Amino acid sequence: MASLFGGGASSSSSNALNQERLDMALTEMDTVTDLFNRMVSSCQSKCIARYAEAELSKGESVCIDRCVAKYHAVYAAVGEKLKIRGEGQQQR
Amino acid sequence: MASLFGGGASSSSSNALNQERLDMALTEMDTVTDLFNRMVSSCQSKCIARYAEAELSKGESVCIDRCVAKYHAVYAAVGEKLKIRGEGQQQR
Amino acid sequence: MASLFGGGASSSSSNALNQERLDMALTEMDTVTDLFNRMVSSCQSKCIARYAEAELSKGESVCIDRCVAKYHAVYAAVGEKLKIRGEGQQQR
Amino acid sequence: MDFSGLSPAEQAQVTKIVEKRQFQGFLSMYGKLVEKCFQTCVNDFTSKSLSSKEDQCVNNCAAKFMAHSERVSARFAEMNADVMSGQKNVSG
Amino acid sequence: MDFSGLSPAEQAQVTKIVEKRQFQGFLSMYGKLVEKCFQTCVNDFTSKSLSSKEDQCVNNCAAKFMAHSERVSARFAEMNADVMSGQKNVSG
Amino acid sequence: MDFSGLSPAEQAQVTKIVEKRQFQGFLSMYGKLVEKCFQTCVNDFTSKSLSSKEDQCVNNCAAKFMAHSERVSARFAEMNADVMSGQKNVSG
Repeated sequence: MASLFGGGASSSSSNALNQERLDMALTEMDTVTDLFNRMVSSCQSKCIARYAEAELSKGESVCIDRCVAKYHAVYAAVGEKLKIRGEGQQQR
Repeated sequence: MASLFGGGASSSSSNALNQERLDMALTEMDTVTDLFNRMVSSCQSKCIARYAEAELSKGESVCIDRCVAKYHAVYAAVGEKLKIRGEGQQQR
Repeated sequence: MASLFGGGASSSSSNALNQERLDMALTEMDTVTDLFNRMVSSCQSKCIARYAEAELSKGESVCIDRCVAKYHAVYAAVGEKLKIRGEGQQQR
Repeated sequence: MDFSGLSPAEQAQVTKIVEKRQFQGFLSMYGKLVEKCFQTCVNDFTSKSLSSKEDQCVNNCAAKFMAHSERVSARFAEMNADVMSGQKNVSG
Repeated sequence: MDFSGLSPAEQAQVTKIVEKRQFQGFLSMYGKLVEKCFQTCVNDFTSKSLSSKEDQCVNNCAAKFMAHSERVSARFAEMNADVMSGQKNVSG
Repeated sequence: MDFSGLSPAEQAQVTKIVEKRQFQGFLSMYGKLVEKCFQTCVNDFTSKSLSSKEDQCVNNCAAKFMAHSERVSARFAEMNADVMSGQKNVSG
């Protein structure tokens, strides 16, 4: 996730900057939380067929592991695409 | 809902505690609102078949009353389960 | 959207009122954002059948234009209805 | 929620926050109602204005949506009142 | 939205808040796009890395998702401009 | 997230905010779990109390829902740790 917000502010003792850094950290936390929540919900709909038993089956467990990896890959690929797009718009 | 946050703070004149109590009350309000909103939406999908007439039919009305009762029962049962689970984790 | 919040506060130099005016502007911004987000998602489900090609087809583009117009019309019609209803409740 | 331990100034603050959330709740209900009734009633995108049939459907849908919310709200309030009085009987 | 009654200091505050919400809006769009394109394109969980077919689908899906949002945004802005100028004509 | 540049007072502030969000996250998970398990398990509205079959289903559903969330959480944490250590290897 760290790459999302770039290098961040360098060390500084100004209060204003610290507030900004705090806000940034909180926004990053919210972003990671949103990513996690959407991942949970997406992998639920992809991997969990029924809720009649209390335990995850072997197949469901394996599916979840791969689902998390693939979701992460889609997140990274889309982020890359948005980054390139954003840079293109700034050059105009 | 009151049981969710335990006994709450006892009477105190400290500002810090009051702010905390206020935050707690607001969090509780948000929780009740979220519960209500999900209940509305779930009972809509369970009880309202069509939106062609402006009034609720007799059958829909009865369904809504039972739906609210059952939703509340599920909320309480799950809360109980989470509480036991939470206590189990604290003992470890 | 401007009609939603009525005439708004008249010009005043009081800080309290300015904070209120600011809050009102932010609430309005959030409302417009929510409207836009729901419009995007609704018109997606109505107009976009597949995501296999990168570009919008001619048919999809026309559908989106009409979808936005119709969504706006529903928003206005419902707002009118809620307004009449609200006025009716205040008179009681 | 029990606000009896709060000072008058705090109660005024709480009242203001509660009113703000109620207004936000109204706006959120408005947004959901529009989305639901748009999804239910509008399926023809050969024109950009609502047909009279669609308009009628939206009117009925909005009325039914609100009747549903109000019924859930009434049952929910009864249920919470029962929970509260049950707690008082136990504790007092 | 009409911010003309605000002092320069207030306008700077508003600008900052608006920028913050725009950034949050971008992050929220990013999250929704990933979820939508993951749901649409990824259906095979026999491997933990994206196939080239899935990767291509995600690329197209992301482009189409953004094209859709931008078209809705453009029509929405036109519509709001119409509403505004209509109000001015009535009131002035 | 890197909080190493923050003063002890700032870190205490961050800790408090993080704890608050974790609690809100717990409440949000609770709300989603109830909705999901209600939707999955409760389909009969000829009575207003849960049948023993529905109650059993809710219990299993809650357990499975949490097992799923925990597995996603564990994989997600591993993945973020990998990304972090990968960045350190590149930069150091």
